[in-house]
Amino acid sequence: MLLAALPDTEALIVPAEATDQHQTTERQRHGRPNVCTMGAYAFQGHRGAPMRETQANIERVTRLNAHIQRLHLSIEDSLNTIKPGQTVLARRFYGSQPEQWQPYLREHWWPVAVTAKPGHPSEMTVDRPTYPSYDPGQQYTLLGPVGKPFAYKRTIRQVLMIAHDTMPSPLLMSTEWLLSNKVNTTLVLSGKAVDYPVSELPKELEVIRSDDKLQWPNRVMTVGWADQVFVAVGQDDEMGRFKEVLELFKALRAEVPKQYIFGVSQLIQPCGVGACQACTISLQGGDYALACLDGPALDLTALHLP
Amino acid sequence: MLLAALPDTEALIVPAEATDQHQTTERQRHGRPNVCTMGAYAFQGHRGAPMRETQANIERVTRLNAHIQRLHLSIEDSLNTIKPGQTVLARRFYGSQPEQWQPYLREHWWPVAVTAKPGHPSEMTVDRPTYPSYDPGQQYTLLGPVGKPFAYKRTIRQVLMIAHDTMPSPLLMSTEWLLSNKVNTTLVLSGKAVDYPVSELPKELEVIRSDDKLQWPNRVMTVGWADQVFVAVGQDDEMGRFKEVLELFKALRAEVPKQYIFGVSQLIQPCGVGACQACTISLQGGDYALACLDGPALDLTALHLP
Amino acid sequence: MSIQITRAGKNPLQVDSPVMPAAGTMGFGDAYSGLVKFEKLGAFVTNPVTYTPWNPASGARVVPLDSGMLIHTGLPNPGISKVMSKYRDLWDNFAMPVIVHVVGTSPEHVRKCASRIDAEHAVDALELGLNDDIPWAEAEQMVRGAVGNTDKPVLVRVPFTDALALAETADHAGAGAVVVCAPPRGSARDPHSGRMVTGRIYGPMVKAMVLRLVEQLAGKLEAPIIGSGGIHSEQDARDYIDAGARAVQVDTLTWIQPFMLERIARDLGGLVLTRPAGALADEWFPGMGETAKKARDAAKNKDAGQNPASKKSG
Amino acid sequence: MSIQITRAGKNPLQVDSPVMPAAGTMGFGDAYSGLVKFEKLGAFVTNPVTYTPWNPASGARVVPLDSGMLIHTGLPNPGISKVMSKYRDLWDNFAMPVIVHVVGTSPEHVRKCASRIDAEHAVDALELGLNDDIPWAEAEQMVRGAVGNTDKPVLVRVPFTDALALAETADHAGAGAVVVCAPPRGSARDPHSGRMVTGRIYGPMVKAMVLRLVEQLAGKLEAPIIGSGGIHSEQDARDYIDAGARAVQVDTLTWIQPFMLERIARDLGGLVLTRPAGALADEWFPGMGETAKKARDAAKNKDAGQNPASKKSG
Ligand SMILES: Cc1cc2nc3c(=O)[nH]c(=O)nc-3n(C[C@H](O)[C@H](O)[C@H](O)COP(=O)(O)OP(=O)(O)OC[C@H]3O[C@@H](n4cnc5c(N)ncnc54)[C@H](O)[C@@H]3O)c2cc1C
Ligand SMILES: Cc1cc2nc3c(=O)[nH]c(=O)nc-3n(C[C@H](O)[C@H](O)[C@H](O)COP(=O)(O)OP(=O)(O)OC[C@H]3O[C@@H](n4cnc5c(N)ncnc54)[C@H](O)[C@@H]3O)c2cc1C
Ligand SMILES: Cc1cc2nc3c(=O)[nH]c(=O)nc-3n(C[C@H](O)[C@H](O)[C@H](O)COP(=O)(O)O)c2cc1C
Ligand SMILES: Cc1cc2nc3c(=O)[nH]c(=O)nc-3n(C[C@H](O)[C@H](O)[C@H](O)COP(=O)(O)O)c2cc1C
Ligand code: FES
Ligand code: FES
Repeated sequence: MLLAALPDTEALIVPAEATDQHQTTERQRHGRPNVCTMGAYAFQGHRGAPMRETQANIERVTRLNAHIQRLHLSIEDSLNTIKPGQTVLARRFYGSQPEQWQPYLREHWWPVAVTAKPGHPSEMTVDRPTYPSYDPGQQYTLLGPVGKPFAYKRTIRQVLMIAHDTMPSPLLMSTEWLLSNKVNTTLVLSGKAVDYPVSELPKELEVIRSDDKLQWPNRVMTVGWADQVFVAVGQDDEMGRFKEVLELFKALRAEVPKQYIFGVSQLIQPCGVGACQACTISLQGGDYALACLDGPALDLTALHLP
Repeated sequence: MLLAALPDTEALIVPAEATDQHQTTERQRHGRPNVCTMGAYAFQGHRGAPMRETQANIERVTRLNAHIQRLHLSIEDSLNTIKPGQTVLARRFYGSQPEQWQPYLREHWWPVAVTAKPGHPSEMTVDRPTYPSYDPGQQYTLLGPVGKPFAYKRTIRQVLMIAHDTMPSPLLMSTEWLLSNKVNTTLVLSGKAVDYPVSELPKELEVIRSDDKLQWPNRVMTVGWADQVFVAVGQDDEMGRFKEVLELFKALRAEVPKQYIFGVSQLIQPCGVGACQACTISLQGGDYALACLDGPALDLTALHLP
Repeated sequence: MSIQITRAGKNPLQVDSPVMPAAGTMGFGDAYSGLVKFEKLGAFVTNPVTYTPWNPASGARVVPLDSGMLIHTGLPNPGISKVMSKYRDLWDNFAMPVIVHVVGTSPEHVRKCASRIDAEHAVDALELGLNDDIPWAEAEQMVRGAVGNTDKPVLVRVPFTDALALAETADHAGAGAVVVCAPPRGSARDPHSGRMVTGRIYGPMVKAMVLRLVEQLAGKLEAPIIGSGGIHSEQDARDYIDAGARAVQVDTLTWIQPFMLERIARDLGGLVLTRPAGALADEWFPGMGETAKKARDAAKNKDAGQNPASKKSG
Repeated sequence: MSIQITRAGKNPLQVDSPVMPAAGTMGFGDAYSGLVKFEKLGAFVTNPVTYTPWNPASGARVVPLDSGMLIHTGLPNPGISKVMSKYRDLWDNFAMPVIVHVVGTSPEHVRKCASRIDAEHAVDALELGLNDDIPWAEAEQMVRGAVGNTDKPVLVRVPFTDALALAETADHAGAGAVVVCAPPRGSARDPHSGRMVTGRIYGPMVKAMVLRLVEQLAGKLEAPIIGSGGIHSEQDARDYIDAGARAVQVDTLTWIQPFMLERIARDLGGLVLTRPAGALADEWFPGMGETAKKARDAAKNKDAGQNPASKKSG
C-alpha cells in the first residue's frame, strides 16, 4: 500500500503543452498533491487539461475495413489540447428525445488525430468497431481528457509500438506525434491487428506484420534498437498478455529497465475519474494504479502480473 | 365467466377476403371452435390470414407534422391480405449484429394503407410518433396480422370515425376501405388529433375538427345519421374515455344499440396472440375480451366500463 | 435419450429437450400454435390457474422499462375446471409433457387442484407457484398438500424474494423439482396515466440476478433445479445449465422473438445430450422429435405398469 | 429550511437537499470535483472503507448488461486510517455533511471504525453497509456495535436480498436511517474472456425493484428511509420520496451523466421544500446554497452546545 517506486518523472517528457502553466490539473486546483488517487501509483506528474464534459458532432463516417469504421467529429476547442495517449468517454446525446440507457456505459474512444482549425470547429477522428452503427449528424457528449499522455524519455530516438490482437488505434495518435517530432517509430501489427489498412497510417511509419505469436523477421534487432515500447493487447486477458509480452522482451534483451516498456490498458472505464475503482491494476508491492487516472500507459515492470 | 351475449355475427360483414375459404384461422386449423380465447368474448367470427412472422424494409420516411412521421415499408406478400382494423407488432431486425433489447416490447403498428403491386414487393404505410427515429434501409420483423378486421353492418351507408386525443391512424385504413366501397365516412378530429394534416386524408372524407370536449357544430345530426361509429381515444385512461364517449352518444341518441359504437383499443400488446393476458378488457357479466384476439374494435355496449 | 427433470419417484418427468416456456408466457396451448413448433419444446407449462375463477386486474397493466417491462395482469383465468375441460383434448395431442401451473392461493385450494390434476390424463405434472411474500411454514404446508394429493411430480416455482430459503423449504417438503424462480416484482409508473403499477419485472437483466441464485443453490437441493429468468439467448440458457440447473424455462423472450424459444430448445437439446460423448456443443441430437418421445412413453408405461392406455403412445 | 434525514437524537443529520451520492459511486471527494457542483448535494457519501486495507478484485470487473452493468471491484481501499488522514482536510472544506461508508466486515471492525469516526471532526455520520447474505442476528450485533461507539448518526444500508427483514432489524437496533438498499447482486459472463463474474448490478431497471421495497417498508420503521437504487431522472428520485423515503442516493447515473446528480439535487431541493406551501414542483427553494448551510451549522452549534469550533461555520 505504499506509494513506493515512483518513477523519476524528471527524466520524462509529455507531448506539447502539458507542462504549460495554464494546464492546471484537477488535483492542483484543489491545492493537493498530485499523488492523490486513493492508494494509487502515480506514473507521471501531468494530466493535461482538466476533465470537462463537452459536445461533439459526427461529421463523416468512413469504413476502413470490414471491422473498423472511422468517425470524423467536430469537437469543442477546449478539447483540442488533448494529448497523445489521452482518451474520451463518449455517450450519444439525445437532446429533447427521451434518454436511452442502452448501451449503458460510456464508450471509450481513442482519438487517432485531433486538429485545431482557426475559424472552424476543432476536429477529432476516432476508430470504432463496425458495430454499433454511427451516423453523421449524431451528437455525442464527451467526458475528457481521460488519463495521462504517454511520457517519453528526453533522449528518445526510436519507439516501438505493438498492437497484438487489438486495433492499433490506442497507439496511433502518439505515433503521429512522435513522427512529427522526428522520432523513428515502428508499429508491429499482430494477430487481429494485421488487417488494419496501412493506407490510413503515416507514410514515415515503419509497419511490421507479425504472426500470431509475435514473431517477425529481425525481431531481436527491432527490440534492441527501441528506446521505449508501447503495447496494446486483446481484451480477453489483458494482464496475461502484458505478461507474455514482458517475458518476450526479457528473453530478447539483456535487461528491461524501468520506463522502457508500457502496457496501454484498454480496461472498461465506467467513470473515468477514479471513483468507481473498476479499472484498478495491481502493482508490485501491494499498491494499485487506476487505468483512468494513472494510465492508460503503465510501466509493465511496475505491474503485479499474474 | 359465461360466454354469453355473443353478438349476432351473421349480420356483420368484414372487408374483402376475410370470409374466403383459404383464410383459415389459427383456431380453425386446430379443429377447435372460434370462440376459444380463455374466457374471452368473441366479437366477430373471422380473423383473416393466420399470424406469421415476416420481414419488412423501411423504404422512405416522411414527416407529416411535428409529431407524426410516416413509414413506407416494403412487406412480404403474405401480409398484404391484412384487413382494415388489423395491426402488426414490429421489431427492428438486427441481422448479424448483436440483438438489442431496448426498446423491449414490439411496437404496435397500425397500417394506414397496404398495396399489392404485381412484380414488386407489397407496400405498407404506417404513421408513427416522431420519436423513436426510423431510417430508410432499416429492417423490421412483423408479427401479424394481429386482431380482427372491423366488422360493418351489411346495410351500412354512413360511418362516423372519431379520434379523440390520439392520432387517427387506427381508423385510417378502414376509412379508405369504406370510401372505396362508397360508404359515406366522416372523421372527427378532437384534442391532440386536430393537428393531423388533412392533406394526407382522402379527398372524399368529410373531416370535422371538434373542440377538446367533443363539441362540434351539427353534432346531433352527425351522430343521428351514423349507422356505425368507431372511436379511438388517448391512452391515459382508455376505458374512462370510452365511457365518456358512450355516455355522450346515449345523451345524443334515442338509443345506442348493440354493434353500433365500437371502441378501437390501443392497449399495449406484449404478445399479440392471447398468451400474456395483458390486454384484457372486462365485459359486462364478468367475462373478458382480449384486445389482441377479439379487438381492436370492441362493442362499447358490451364492455364493463368504470 | 431423455433428461429426467424431477426427482426419482413414481412418475418422474422425462423430457427430450431441457427447455420449456415459463408459466404465463404461452397461454394454455393454442396461442402460439402457428409461430412456435411445440414439438421441439421439452415440456409445455400452462398459464397460471386457480381453483376458482380470477378476474383480470383493472387499470394499466404494462409499463415499458429500459430493456424490459413490468406487467400486472392479476393472473386472470376461469378456474381449473374450465381450463381442463377446454384444453384437455389439445394437450392430449401434444408430443411433450404438459405441466399445469397452479397459483399458490391457499393450502386447501392447492390440495384440490392437485387432486384434480392427479385424475387428469392429459396432464403430466403440476407446477406450484408460491406467492412473493409467503412465510416458510405456509409454503411448506402448500407443497406438502400438493405432493400428498397427486402421484404426478410437483414442481415448485419459488418467488424471487427469499428464493434461497423457499427453495430449501420446497425441497424438504418433497418438491419434484424447484423452479428458480418467478420474476422479481417491482413498481413503475404507467407513462400514459402517471399512475404507479406494481407487477412482475421481465428483461435480460433479470437473468444475471437469477443465475446467481441458481449458482448459490446448486448442489444444495435433492430435487433438480429448473432455471427461469431473463433467458434471451442460447448462451443464457446454457449458463443456467452450467450453473447446475437441469432444465430452463424461457419467459418473455417468446413474446418478443417467438422463434427463439424453438431455437433455444433445439440448441440445448443437442448440447446437453451430445456433450457427455465429447461432441461439439452445436451438434444435434439425432433422436430428437417423435422417436424419442415414443420410446419414452413406451418405457414409462412398461416401468410404471400404470396408465396402460397412455394417451401419447399411439 | 433543512431536512432531517436521521431520527431525532444527539446529532441528527440535516441536509439542504434530500439528494446524495450512493457509496462507491463518487470516490472519496476529489474524483468529480470539476464535473459536479458538490455544494448542491445534500450530503457526500464516501466510497466504502474497511478497518484494514482491502486489495482490488482480480480478473474482469465490469460486464456491460442491457441497459445496465455488473461491476465487481472487491471494494479496494487503504483502510479507514489512511482514508481519514488523506481526505480529512478536503472534507472539512465541504459545505455539506460527509458520511463515511463502512463495510460491515465484522462486528469488531465495525465498532473500531465507529470509534474512529466519532473522533473525526471532518465526518458527520457513518453509513454501515451490510453484506448480502448476512444473518439477522449478526446484522443486529453490527448495528448495535456501530451505534454504541459513536454519537454521530449511523445510517444502515441494507442489502437487496432480505431487505425488508434486515431493514426492520436495523431499525430496532437503533439505526439513525435505513438506506434501502445496496444494489442487487448477480452473475454475468465477461464478453471478452467468457468468464463468469459475480458482482453488483446497476441500471434503471433496479429502480422498479427497489422502489417496491421502499413502498413495502414505508410507515413500518421508526428511522427515516433513504431510497437508493437505479435513479436515472428527477422523476425517479421523486418517486422514492412519494413512496415514503426521506432522501435518496443516486448511484451509477453519476458515472454516465455526471451533471444529472446536480440536477436531481436542485430539483428535489426545490420540490420537497416548496411543496408544503402549495407551490409548483419545479419551483426553486431560494435559500439553497451557502446561506442555509451556515444557518444550519449555527443552529447545530447553539442547540447541541458542542463542537464549539465547528469546522464549517466560519
Ligand atoms: C438449430 C439447429 C441445429 C442443428 N444442428 C444439427 C447438427 O449439429 N447435426 C445434425 O445432424 N443435425 C442438426 N440439425 C438438423 C436436425 O437434426 C434435424 O432437423 C432433425 O434431425 C430433424 O428431425 P425433426 O423431427 O426435428 O424434424 P423437423 O421438425 O421436421 O425439422 C425440420 C425443420 O428444421 C429445419 N432445419 C433442419 N435443419 C436445419 C438446420 N441445420 N438449421 C436450421 N433449420 C434446420 C427445417 O427447415 C425444418 O423447418 C439442426 C437443426 C437446427 C434447427
Ligand atoms: C434546475 C434549476 C431550476 C431552478 N428553478 C428555479 C425556480 O423554480 N425558481 C427560482 O427562483 N429559481 C430557480 N432556479 C435558480 C436558482 O434559484 C438559483 O440558481 C439559485 O437561487 C442561486 O443560488 P446558488 O447558491 O445555487 O447559486 P449558484 O450555485 O451560483 O448557481 C448558479 C448556477 O446555476 C445556474 N442556474 C441558475 N439558474 C438556472 C436555471 N434557471 N436553469 C439552469 N441553471 C441555472 C447558473 O448557470 C449557475 O451555474 C433554478 C435553477 C436550476 C438549476
Ligand atoms: C392470495 C393470493 C395468492 C397468490 N399466489 C400467487 C402465487 O402463488 N404465484 C403467483 O405467481 N402469483 C400469485 N398471486 C398473484 C399475485 O398477487 C400477482 O397477481 C401475480 O404474481 C401476477 O402478477 P401481476 O398480477 O402483477 O401480473 C397470488 C395472489 C393472491 C391474491
Ligand atoms: C466479510 C465481508 C463482508 C462484506 N461486507 C460488505 C458490506 O457490508 N457491504 C458491502 O457493500 N460489501 C461488503 N463486502 C464486499 C462484498 O463481498 C463485495 O465485494 C461488495 O459487495 C462489492 O461488490 P463487488 O466486489 O462485486 O464489486 C464484504 C465482503 C466481505 C469479504
Ligand atoms: S474508471 Fe477508473 S476508477 Fe472508475
Ligand atoms: S397482448 Fe393480448 S394476450 Fe398478450
